Amino acid sequence: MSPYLRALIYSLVIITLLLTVTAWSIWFERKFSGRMQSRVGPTFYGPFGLLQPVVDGLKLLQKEFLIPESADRALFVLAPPLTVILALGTAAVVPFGSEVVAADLDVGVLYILALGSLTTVPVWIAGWASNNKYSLLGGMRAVAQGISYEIPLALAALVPVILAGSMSLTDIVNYQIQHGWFVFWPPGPGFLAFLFFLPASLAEANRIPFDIPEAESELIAGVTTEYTGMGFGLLYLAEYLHTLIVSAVASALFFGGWDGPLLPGLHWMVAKTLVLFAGIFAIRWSLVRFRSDQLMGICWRYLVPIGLGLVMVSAIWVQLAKASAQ
Amino acid sequence: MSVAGLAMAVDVIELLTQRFSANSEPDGPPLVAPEHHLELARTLRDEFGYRIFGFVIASHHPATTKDGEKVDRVRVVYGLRTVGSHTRLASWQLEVDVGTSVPSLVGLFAGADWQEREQYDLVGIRFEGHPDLRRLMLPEDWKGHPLRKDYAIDTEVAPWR
Amino acid sequence: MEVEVASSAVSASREISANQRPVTNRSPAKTRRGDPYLDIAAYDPEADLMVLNLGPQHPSTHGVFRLKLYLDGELIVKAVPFCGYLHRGVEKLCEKLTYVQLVPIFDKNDYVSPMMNEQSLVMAFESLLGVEVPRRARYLRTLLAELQRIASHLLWFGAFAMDLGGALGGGSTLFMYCFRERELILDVFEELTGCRFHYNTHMIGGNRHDVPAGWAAKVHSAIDIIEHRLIEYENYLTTNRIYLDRTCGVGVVDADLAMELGITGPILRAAGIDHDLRRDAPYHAYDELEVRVTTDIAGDCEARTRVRLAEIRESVRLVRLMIDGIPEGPLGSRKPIKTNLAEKSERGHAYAAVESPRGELGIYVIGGGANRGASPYRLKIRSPSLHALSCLPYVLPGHVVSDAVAILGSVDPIMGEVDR
Amino acid sequence: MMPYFVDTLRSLFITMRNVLRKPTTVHFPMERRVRAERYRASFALLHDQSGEELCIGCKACERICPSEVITVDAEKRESSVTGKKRSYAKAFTLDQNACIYCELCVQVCPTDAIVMTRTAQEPAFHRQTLCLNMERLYDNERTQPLTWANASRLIEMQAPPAKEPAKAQDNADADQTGQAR
Repeated sequence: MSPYLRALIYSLVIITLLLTVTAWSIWFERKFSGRMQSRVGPTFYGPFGLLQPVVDGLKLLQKEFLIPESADRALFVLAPPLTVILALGTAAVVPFGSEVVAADLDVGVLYILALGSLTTVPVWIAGWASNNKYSLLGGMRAVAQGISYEIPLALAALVPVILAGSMSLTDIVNYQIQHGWFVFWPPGPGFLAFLFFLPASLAEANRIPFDIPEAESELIAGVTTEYTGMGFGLLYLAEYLHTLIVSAVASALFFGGWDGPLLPGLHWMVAKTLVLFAGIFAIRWSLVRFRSDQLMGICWRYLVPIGLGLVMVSAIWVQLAKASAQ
Repeated sequence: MSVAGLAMAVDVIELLTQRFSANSEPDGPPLVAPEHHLELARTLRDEFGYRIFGFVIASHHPATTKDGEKVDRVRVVYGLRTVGSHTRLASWQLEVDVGTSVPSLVGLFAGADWQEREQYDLVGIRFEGHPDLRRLMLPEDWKGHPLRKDYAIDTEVAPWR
Repeated sequence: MEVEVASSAVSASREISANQRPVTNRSPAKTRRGDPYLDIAAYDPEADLMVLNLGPQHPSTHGVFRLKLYLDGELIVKAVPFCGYLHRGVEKLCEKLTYVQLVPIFDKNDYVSPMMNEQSLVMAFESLLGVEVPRRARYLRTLLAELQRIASHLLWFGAFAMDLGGALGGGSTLFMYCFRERELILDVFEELTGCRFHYNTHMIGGNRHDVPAGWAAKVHSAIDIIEHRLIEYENYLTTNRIYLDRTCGVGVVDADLAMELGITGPILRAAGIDHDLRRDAPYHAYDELEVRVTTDIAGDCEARTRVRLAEIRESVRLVRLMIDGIPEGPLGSRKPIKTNLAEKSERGHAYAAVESPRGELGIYVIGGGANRGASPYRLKIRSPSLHALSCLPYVLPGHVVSDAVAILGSVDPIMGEVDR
Repeated sequence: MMPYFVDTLRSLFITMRNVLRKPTTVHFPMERRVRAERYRASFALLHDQSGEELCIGCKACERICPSEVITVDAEKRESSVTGKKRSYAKAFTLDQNACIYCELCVQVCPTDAIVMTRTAQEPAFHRQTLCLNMERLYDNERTQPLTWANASRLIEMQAPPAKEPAKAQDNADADQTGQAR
């Protein structure tokens, strides 16, 4: 089979998988958050409301896509698809099984970080093109937050990279299959790096408590204020996709990817991703949000210095491990 | 001195009647001349501890005198409150013609700002020395002052914007 | 199940509150007063400031309230509040309706604590008309007021959390919890009066609805559950580090500013002034009860939350004291309402104030109006929310937009009462 | 940094505890909560045991209604049951669009004719649907559960103090003059 055909097939499979999981994850979040809040959640469509995502999608499709008179039309239309494309693009290098990966890049982690920081651009485009003060404030906050949180995210992702000695996600997972998951071994840096990766990735994905770019209670809905219909739907979808991919990356970096007994690798990978995903939901529905200056303070005062320290500790660990092996 | 449910302290009644020569009214709190108004409020705040701003109430009293002459009077009742246990209210009223204005209390109590704006808005009494006398409740372009007695309750109003 | 846990849980909650006091400076703070009359044209001749209209259609303005903010970046330079979007002309309506008809209308003013509105109105009318209230009715009114205070503070707490945490996040979770517990009180009210919200349960000289059989037990179980769940709220939100970051030192209203503006209630008490009409000018049956007043010194959003949560606990205690000892006797001193012209007053002024959950809710009424004296000549509502909102132009400058929302939430404005 | 993680875990613990609790909401149109006995929602006009309309068209409710939603037209005609001539309501409309459910009309009714019902009106697409005419008010008597309260019960509950002897029966007899002191 030609490598191009293989990449095409895998990318189609992964995109379908991701979109399906995202759609049902919205159902799951609504049901789960409902129970967290003593509500029943969706029950109308299908058993246990399982068809709710379909209905949501249909509703958004039916709605008119309004473009405000004073908006920058081209940019306004461009922004939502761009966010989804960038979010899906990140998924290319995530290994969902030992063979299920669209493009096994040697610099996979770097690629993820690069595309992750690019997602700030369409959000800013959306905020700017809406020509709304709330959207503009939201866009400004998104940019400030995105740029700041790139650094702790990169530092946290650097720890597994140093420990495994490779930037390819497949290699990192293979290393973990041999030497144990990074959250558990080596004790300390791996687990702490995960604890830092989680808030940083939440901030990247604009989830509570870091969702200040679209804070409903302050900025109404921030960048998404002026979007209607499928434009809003795509921005919404991109946010969920981003969260899903972040949890997939975290499970590959820290939880040994497809590593697990009995079941095939893909099952383990999806299970780990979904558990992390559910954890992010639970956090979202349990916390209030930060103020923007406090958000920056946490990044620059805590996450960045401690992240640097973690990178140093893991580098020392690798050297010590080499020395003791000789 | 007769506001039911509002028993004023004896020393305040003394102050009102003796120092500020307030007239005892059959209805409502003692009537004070507008020129004593600010001084009275300052004395109450600084010497008697009436530090919490209470209320401002303007009411419109159109009447016809025995001579058949129409008078259009507005009465403004002010109230101040002491702090803490056994809190008391002190209140007094002023009476002016509709056209003239009442000295504003904003310089002494910042809270008088919105209250006086509301009374200006609804009753149409002007407050002298108020830094920002705009309508508070009704739109800027509203015609008339609704709580005047000559403003009928079913006055037609164009839909607002 | 819940009921049994409650008593032991109370002491546990106190410990949590004591241990988890925030580490930030809790000394009495001074408001850095902004200038409400700042001349923007002189301050900013280049017109560099961004003007942001927060409201009137905004999810966290608690109704329809508009704040015109002059922003330097995200920092507020000047705040100009506009109210009146919900102005319904109740005071004008009072000139037309009679004393009997006005009671249900006043439920609609402060739609979060309608019981207090009815009580203040009925009290003002009673002092104007010189009507005595039987002891049973006074007790029942006290009881209803305290239950209403719990419900009102619970709603405020949920809404405040939502301002901090958003409609799609942890804030709405607490909002739902608070509504779940508030529902218990509304159920109790429904049992008594037949309505969950606009009760019309007071009449001049007494109460209209008597206590049904088995009501006391329902009240007991409701307040037991609420007291128990308060601990959950404290663990969930008020001891959370993120919440403390958002509220400590934010929106300080100091004692001088509060008194000057006529702000009463929890905001004044959070600024360190020990002032509560229930204890200091007792009405209803409060002279037979010992009301413990909670104060705090910091005067910020956190202190206001602390004071209000303590007031819920205090109300629970008072309800527990009263619920089993409602004295026997007649419910009203006047004949039941048979016509709208039942009560008449030719002249006179009267003022009555109650301690509503938002502060001193006073009714000033001048008798001798239309309908041959059956309507008031002039009626003025001293609304605590309006006084509380007037602190915004002084407090907001120097804060960012996120804080503006938190401060607006923490002063607990009810727009129905502000605009009337 | 550490308090953030600890407090997050504590908040998570509370929300997870609530996941295990029974949801408090019910799915409204399919499931309905039981309303209290005194719950007041909509209105009904009543007949007595012999099938006679109780409303005498005295307009007491029209006069007391604070939001002026009740209009009554009275007429005198012969009763179809007893054959005696008495006054009836020719038309009785209650506009629920503006009704504030204050129960004052029930309170003042001299013949216990108007009472409230315990099921609320369904949301309607037309304002006319919420306007109750006499026919629909009499329909409600048959189809809807009625509340506990009617005028004589309310008056009995609010009985005045003992020094004035309770005259519930006298009051019920169309005391049009009111009790001005």
